[in-house]
Amino acid sequence: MEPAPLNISAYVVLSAILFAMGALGVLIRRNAILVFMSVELMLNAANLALIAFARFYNQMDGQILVFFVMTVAAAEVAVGLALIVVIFRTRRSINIDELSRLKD
Amino acid sequence: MEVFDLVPLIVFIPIAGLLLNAWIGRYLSEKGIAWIACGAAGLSFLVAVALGLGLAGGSEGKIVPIVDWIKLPAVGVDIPWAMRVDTLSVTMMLAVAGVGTLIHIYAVGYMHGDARFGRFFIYMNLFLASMLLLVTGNNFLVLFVGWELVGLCSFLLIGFWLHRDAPDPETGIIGGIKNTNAAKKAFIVNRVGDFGFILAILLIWWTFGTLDFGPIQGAAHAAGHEEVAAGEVHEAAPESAPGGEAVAPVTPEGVCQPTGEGVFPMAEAFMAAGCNVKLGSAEVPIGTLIVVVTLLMLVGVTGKSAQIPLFVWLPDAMAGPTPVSALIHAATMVTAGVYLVTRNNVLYEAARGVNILPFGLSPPDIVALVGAITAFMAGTIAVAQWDIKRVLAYSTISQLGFMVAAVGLGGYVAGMFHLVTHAFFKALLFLAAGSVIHGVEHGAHHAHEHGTHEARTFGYREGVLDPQDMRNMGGLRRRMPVTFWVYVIGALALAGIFPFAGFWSKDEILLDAFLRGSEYGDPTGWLVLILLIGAAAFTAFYMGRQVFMIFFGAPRTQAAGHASENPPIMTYPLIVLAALSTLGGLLNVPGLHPFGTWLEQSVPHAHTADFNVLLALVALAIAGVAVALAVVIYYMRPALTSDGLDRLQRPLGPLWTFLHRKWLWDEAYHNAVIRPFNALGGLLAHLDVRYLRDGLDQGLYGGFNRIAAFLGGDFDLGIIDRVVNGVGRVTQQLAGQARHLQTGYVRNYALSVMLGVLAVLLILLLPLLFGQ
Amino acid sequence: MELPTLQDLNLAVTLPSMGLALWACVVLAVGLFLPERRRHWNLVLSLGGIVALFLYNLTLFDLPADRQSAFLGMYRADNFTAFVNLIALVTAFFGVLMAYEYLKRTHIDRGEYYPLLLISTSGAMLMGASGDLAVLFVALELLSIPLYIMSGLRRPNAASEESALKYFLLGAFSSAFLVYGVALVYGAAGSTDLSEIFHRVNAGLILDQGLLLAGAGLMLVGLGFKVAAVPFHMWTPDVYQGAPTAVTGYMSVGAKLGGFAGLLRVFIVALPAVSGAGDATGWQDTIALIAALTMILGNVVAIAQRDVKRMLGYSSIAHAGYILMGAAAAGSPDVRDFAVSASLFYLLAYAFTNLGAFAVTVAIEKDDATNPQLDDFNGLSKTRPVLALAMALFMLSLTGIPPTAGVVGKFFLFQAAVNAGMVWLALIGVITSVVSAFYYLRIVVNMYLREGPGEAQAQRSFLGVAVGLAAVGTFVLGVAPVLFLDLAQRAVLVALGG
Amino acid sequence: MENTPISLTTIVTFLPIAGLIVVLFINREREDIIRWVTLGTAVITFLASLGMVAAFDASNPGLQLETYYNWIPGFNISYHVAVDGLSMLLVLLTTFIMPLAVLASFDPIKERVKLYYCMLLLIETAMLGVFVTQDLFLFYIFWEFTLVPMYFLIGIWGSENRVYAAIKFFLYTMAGSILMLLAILWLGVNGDTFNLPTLLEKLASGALVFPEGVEVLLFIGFFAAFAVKVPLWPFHSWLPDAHYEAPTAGSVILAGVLLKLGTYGFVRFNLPLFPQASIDLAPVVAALAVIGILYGAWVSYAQKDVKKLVAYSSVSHLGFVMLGIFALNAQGVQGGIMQMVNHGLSTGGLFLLVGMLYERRHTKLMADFGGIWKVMPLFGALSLIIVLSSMGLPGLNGFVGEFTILLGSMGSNFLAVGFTVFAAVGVILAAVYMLYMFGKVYMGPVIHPENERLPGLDWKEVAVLVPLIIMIFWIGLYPTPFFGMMDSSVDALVTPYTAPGGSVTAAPELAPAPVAAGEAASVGLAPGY
Repeated sequence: MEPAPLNISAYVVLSAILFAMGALGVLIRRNAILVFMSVELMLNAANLALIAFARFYNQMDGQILVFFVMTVAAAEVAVGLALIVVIFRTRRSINIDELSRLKD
Repeated sequence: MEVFDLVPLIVFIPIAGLLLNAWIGRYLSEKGIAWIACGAAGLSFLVAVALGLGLAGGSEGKIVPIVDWIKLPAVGVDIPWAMRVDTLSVTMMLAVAGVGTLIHIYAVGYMHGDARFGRFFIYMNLFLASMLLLVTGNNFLVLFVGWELVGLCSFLLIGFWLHRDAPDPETGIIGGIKNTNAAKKAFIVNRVGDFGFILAILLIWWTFGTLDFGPIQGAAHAAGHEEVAAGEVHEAAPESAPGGEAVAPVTPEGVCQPTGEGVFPMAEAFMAAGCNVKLGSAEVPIGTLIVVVTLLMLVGVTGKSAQIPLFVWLPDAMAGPTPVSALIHAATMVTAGVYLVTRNNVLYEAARGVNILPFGLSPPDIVALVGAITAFMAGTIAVAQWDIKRVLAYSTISQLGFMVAAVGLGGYVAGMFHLVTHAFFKALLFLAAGSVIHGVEHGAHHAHEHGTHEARTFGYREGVLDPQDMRNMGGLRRRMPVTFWVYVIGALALAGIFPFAGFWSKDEILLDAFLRGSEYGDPTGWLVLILLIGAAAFTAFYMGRQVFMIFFGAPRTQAAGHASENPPIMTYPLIVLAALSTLGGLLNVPGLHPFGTWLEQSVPHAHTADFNVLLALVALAIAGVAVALAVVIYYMRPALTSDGLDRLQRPLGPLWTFLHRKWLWDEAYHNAVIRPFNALGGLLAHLDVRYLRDGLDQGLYGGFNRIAAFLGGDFDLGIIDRVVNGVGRVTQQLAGQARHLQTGYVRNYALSVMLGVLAVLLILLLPLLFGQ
Repeated sequence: MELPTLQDLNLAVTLPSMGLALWACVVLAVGLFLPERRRHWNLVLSLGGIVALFLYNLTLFDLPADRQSAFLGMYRADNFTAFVNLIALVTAFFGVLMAYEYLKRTHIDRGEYYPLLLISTSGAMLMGASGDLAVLFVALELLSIPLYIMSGLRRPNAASEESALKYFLLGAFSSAFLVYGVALVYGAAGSTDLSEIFHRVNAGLILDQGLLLAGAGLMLVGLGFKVAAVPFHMWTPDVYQGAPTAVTGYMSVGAKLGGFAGLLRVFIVALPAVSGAGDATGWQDTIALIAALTMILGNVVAIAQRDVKRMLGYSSIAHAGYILMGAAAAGSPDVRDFAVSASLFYLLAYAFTNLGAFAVTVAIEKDDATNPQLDDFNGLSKTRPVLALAMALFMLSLTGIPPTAGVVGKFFLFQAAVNAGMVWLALIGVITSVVSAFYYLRIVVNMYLREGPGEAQAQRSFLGVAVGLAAVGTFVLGVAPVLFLDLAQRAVLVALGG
Repeated sequence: MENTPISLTTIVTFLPIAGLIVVLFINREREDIIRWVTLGTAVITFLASLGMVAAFDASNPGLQLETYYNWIPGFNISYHVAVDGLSMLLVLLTTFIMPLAVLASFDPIKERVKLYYCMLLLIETAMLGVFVTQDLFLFYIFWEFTLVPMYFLIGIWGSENRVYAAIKFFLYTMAGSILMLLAILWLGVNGDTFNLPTLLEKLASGALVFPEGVEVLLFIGFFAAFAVKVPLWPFHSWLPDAHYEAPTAGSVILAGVLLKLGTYGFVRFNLPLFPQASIDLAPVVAALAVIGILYGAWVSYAQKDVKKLVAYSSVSHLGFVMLGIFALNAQGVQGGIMQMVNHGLSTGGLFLLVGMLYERRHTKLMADFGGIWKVMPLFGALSLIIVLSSMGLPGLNGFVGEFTILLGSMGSNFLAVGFTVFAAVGVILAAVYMLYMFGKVYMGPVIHPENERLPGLDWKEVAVLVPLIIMIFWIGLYPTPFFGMMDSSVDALVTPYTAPGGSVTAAPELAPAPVAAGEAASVGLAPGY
């Protein structure tokens, strides 16, 4: 089966921009939830790339992988939010800059 | 079994004696110990006599191997324990064991009552064994063992009274410490000499592939050397190895090829062939090598025989008990250097013809000059000493100078002859001096018990009497008649007065110098002759001074006044020695020269010059004048001035002080050697701790810790943090969010990851970019 | 397209990892109903499962070629997998054993611990077994997510919670890189199957070289984070310090094992020739550089630490560097097999040694939630000689002094590096080994050469067994390495059909 | 190679471990039983090593009493132990010193007795292992392992600064040996085996050739490990601390055996493996050795503390050993090995003496003694013999070694005469510092009243010293059997170095040298000769 004509580079560039934005978010944000959301953005940038490539190659592999990523992301959300809740209970804050007890 | 096979006994008997005393000595009385020790010495002497008779009977002597020692078969190193019986070694054995036995007997009386009586005799036997090993060894290394062991015994015996806690009269140093220092000095200075000797031995092995002296030459062989004069290169090199096969001494490349015969025959053969010696990667002409070897040996000689510049230990060695001074530091050990040169006469004579040193000097010339200068210098110093033993010590150095000069001049017979006669009369003088000291000490005890107080003593700080200071004596002639007479005989023999032993032997030395100057036209000979005659004059003068100061005039202290003669066990050996000192000259009586003939068997270059009446008369006249001067100065008037000074002290002024302080040798050494040595040692130790230990280690360790702390603290959290912060700031500004300059840690870590990502991508992708 | 039959799935060979995950569910379910005084059943069940699977796993070595693949090639059941399983099960065994009493006395005795640990272990095993990038990613998360939870298990405790959140946020961040890397590699090669990727790359059938390299680099970042390689290491000391000690102990080996298993699997099987430039592979130099930095930074910074767990954290970074050296050496085709077996052997040696060291640290730790400090070891050799002896053995092993597993392992790793022509890397390795003696010896000094109370908390039973077994393992691997070397040597990696 | 049955070498090496296992099962309160079991083990090991001597054929230059076991198959690592002429004497030295060290510990060691004797037994096996092993990997294992027990011996039972000294000892020697590890790895990887004889065969047959410049690097790798251990100047600065702080037995083992691991390493590895590098670097190593001789002596002399003095003297003595080894001829190497043994006996003895003094007065400062000879006559006499032996008095052991070494260095094809001359100056200096010590401690009057009533030697102390003295005399007077043990092996070892006609010996049948020995040796006689 011939791959459908698709301007793949546009998708890749878009996903890369999304990924970079997510990474920047992680670097800049102080709110733990926002940081986590930025990570989700990075994952979804990857998903976008995967879907694009799957379409490009016209096969299932990439799409299946996307499902895995989404599932895992859901699991991460569950754990991450739980942890953030716990932290909030103890500290009354989810500012990650205040998480600096552990250092040399 | 030949009589010569007994030779190991001469060493083993004293060793057995000392082991016996060490094992059971503590259960024995002084008498038992003395019997064992003196018995051992006496038996050794008997063995020596037996060997001597065997040789005199016309046999050639023998090399007696005992057991392997250092043997590395793969490379041909084979240095066995082996002993050599020839006329030279037997001469030494007779002198050592004979005089040694007498001194052992004397010491029984002298050491009576000493807390460590037994140990003293253990050391004495050990010395005897070591000295006999030295003279009987058939190779350089065994000789060296004896050489060092006698040094050890010297060390032990000088330091024998190491626990004395009375302060030394002269210096105020605690006696034991002074003895200890003297002992150490002796050992260490001797080691400096040994340093030269051992290097010589190493060179000898690499030249000849063996350290054995060589086969004992028969009388015929010795005769063959008769005409060989010094300075000529020897022709009659043996061409065959012991196996009978002809072995050329030289390889086609002109390299000396050892034939396994022994050092001396090979040395002659090599010199004749003029080959080169392969030493490591270098090649050296044989002549050069022999010059080096003989000069290195001379270093050893100056150490052991107390020559310039290493003589400084001998005067200090007088801190030991007097029998030790007599045996070791006068009669036997210190003559080892003379023996060494004589034993190596082949090498020295070979070196005489090699002209590579400045001023046209050859090693034997240097030996002769060292000896002559030493003889002169020590003679002058002896004039200005107060201590009875110190005078004798410098006298010994001076006489050793005579012997060394003699062997340096090629007068091996004369040197050995003087060695033997000197052993007699110097042992006699020391023992008699010991007798004097003993007597004065007794007198002091006696005076003390009777409550008499010394009006005035010399050499003391707090009115304690020094029994060795001649100023505290005087008039002992009547109190100690036997001692007086034997002392006078010894003094006359030493001064070289006819017909005592010293006259004959010293005359032969002067004659050798004279002949060297006149017959060979060697200016060294004249120089040596002048120095030696001067030394002889000083000898006669200071012996006269000593005799008059001790025995004549009025007693200058109560102790001298109450001195008493010693028991027979001390005086009998003196009488025997006195007899020997009187008659010893007969050994090599002019005309017959039995000693010279005897030595020719083992000393190829031995030669005896005929008696020269004129020279003898001149020498005698000079000695007579010197004695007369002493009579005038020290006998005609009281020996000391009224304020306790020597008669010459004022007239000579600074010169006296210069002589009294031994030409300032000790001061010079102290400033030139010991102080820098100590300072450098201290400095190195300081540097070692400061820089290598504390500096380097602590620096490394501390520096490391600092780096670790820096990386762990400042770097990981500081620099990286700061870089990360900086990058973070830039990122934030780029994002238009400049509000929060302070970033939190999690973000820093994330940024670190991010930077890592960038770096990894860069590394992986950059080649791609440049590749395309 | 035919549907695969059950037989094609070849489920039996996946049992060690799959079974462990399932068994974790059983333990979890049982644990819910266990009354307080029956809590030890958690331990019994967990250990029972681990031991049973361990024994079963031994039968999985040297499977016939047709049985070496499951789930249609997504799961690889070769010797590499079996060996990784072996290490993982050992790790889990110790993780359970040293936690039991510790959890009780620090009042965090939650039933979840055991299933979480088992699931995490199965994730580690799965990483080694992955034949597909999808499996790799899932396995990575399976390994990581339980660890995030376990780190925060001690609550309410600010340090523990903080470490959990830090670990979680950074872990998620790094997995995002991995995922993106997977996406790029997929984009470049058109497949997520490792063997398929290899074939495509080898045949030059790739979309874009840059895409592939970037993908490989991003995957390296994700995996490097797991193994705590510099510069992705910064979470390590903080998390080690904050997490409960038993968890730290397990994590220090388990996470690293998973990371390395994945790293080796991906880079050796799928991307051995990623640069296409002959025998030298593009990622080899990168890994070598990371290895060097990791060894240097880990060892040097560890010196400045006073907190034992923090020190062991940096120590674990350093050891990651040593194993990375093996991974880098594995980039050279001639050395590949040797380097892989050396790395695996070192992982096993490290598992015994480091778990032992953590077990002793657990024993030292006081109940008052303070972290053990170096001074807490003072005088231990007098109060608890056997414990001190074991700890000394572990420290020697970590330093690389005979007769321990550590020296043999390091020897092989260095040998691999030298063999691959990376003498400079081996040089850094040996020099940093000396540096490491500084801080490892410090514990020995405190135990033996200093006076002090040095009292261990009084558990002798399970923890003691853990320490003892770890010590025996450390020693036996040191004097008779051949017992496991043989297995490690067979655990070579090749692309199937390649 | 086929596996071989267990030989006596293996048995001797691991006998101490057997003893250790027994000791482990003894209650730690039963200190006397522990002591005696340890002593018994050490003595049995010694007797077993005598059995090795009986089975040893000195005329065979090759390996004997071999055990070969394919230890880690596939990794080219074997358990391969054997003795030859190079190691036999050192094995004997080890087994001889150990009972003395054990016995000397009976009274001084009161704390943690069980651990102490375990460490002694461990180190014995480790040291024996180093001497007998023929596999580079195994060698490295034993080599590194010697650090551990010695570290504890210094660190637990040492004096005030023990921790510092122990750590320093450990790090220094480990740092040195780590470069050797790299060299070993290079050889193992490129030679495809870690078995030393096989490697040598490959080198000889040309199956393994060093690339340009690599030989020197490998030499330096081994050199680093051995030079630190010896210790060669200027790598010595760990030694005074370690010696000073160690307990008596520790110092005895350290001086007696442990330092010889380094010198032995040079003989066993550097010389046969890297002939060209050895030749090229011989003047450098010898220069360091000679500096060490003089420096060690000088620094010894400046010490105020007996034990420090003895410690620094080791630097001087081992300089002689190194000089002998790098003379690269049979005389030098045989002298070097002999001197290793001699130094073990003499300096080991000196440390025992210092320990005995310390037990009585709890000080090691020379100023606190004086006149000890009078107070303890027997002790004084025995001390004198050991001091003289250390000084190299002819007739005692030290001289035999030093003379043979100097003989070797004087005729070395690769060393200038100056080396020998300066080394001989060291002989003078040895007398200076030794007599300085002897004078301060033993001679002179008793200055300090505390010293007036010191107890004499007890039977244990006599039993420790007398065997040493016997050996001192034996080697000094009749070393032939000892030289005979190593003669053929050393000859085989130095064959590549002995250029034809390069030395004037009575053995012209020496094999021609494949190495361009003459080129490397550029040094001639000192000027003026």
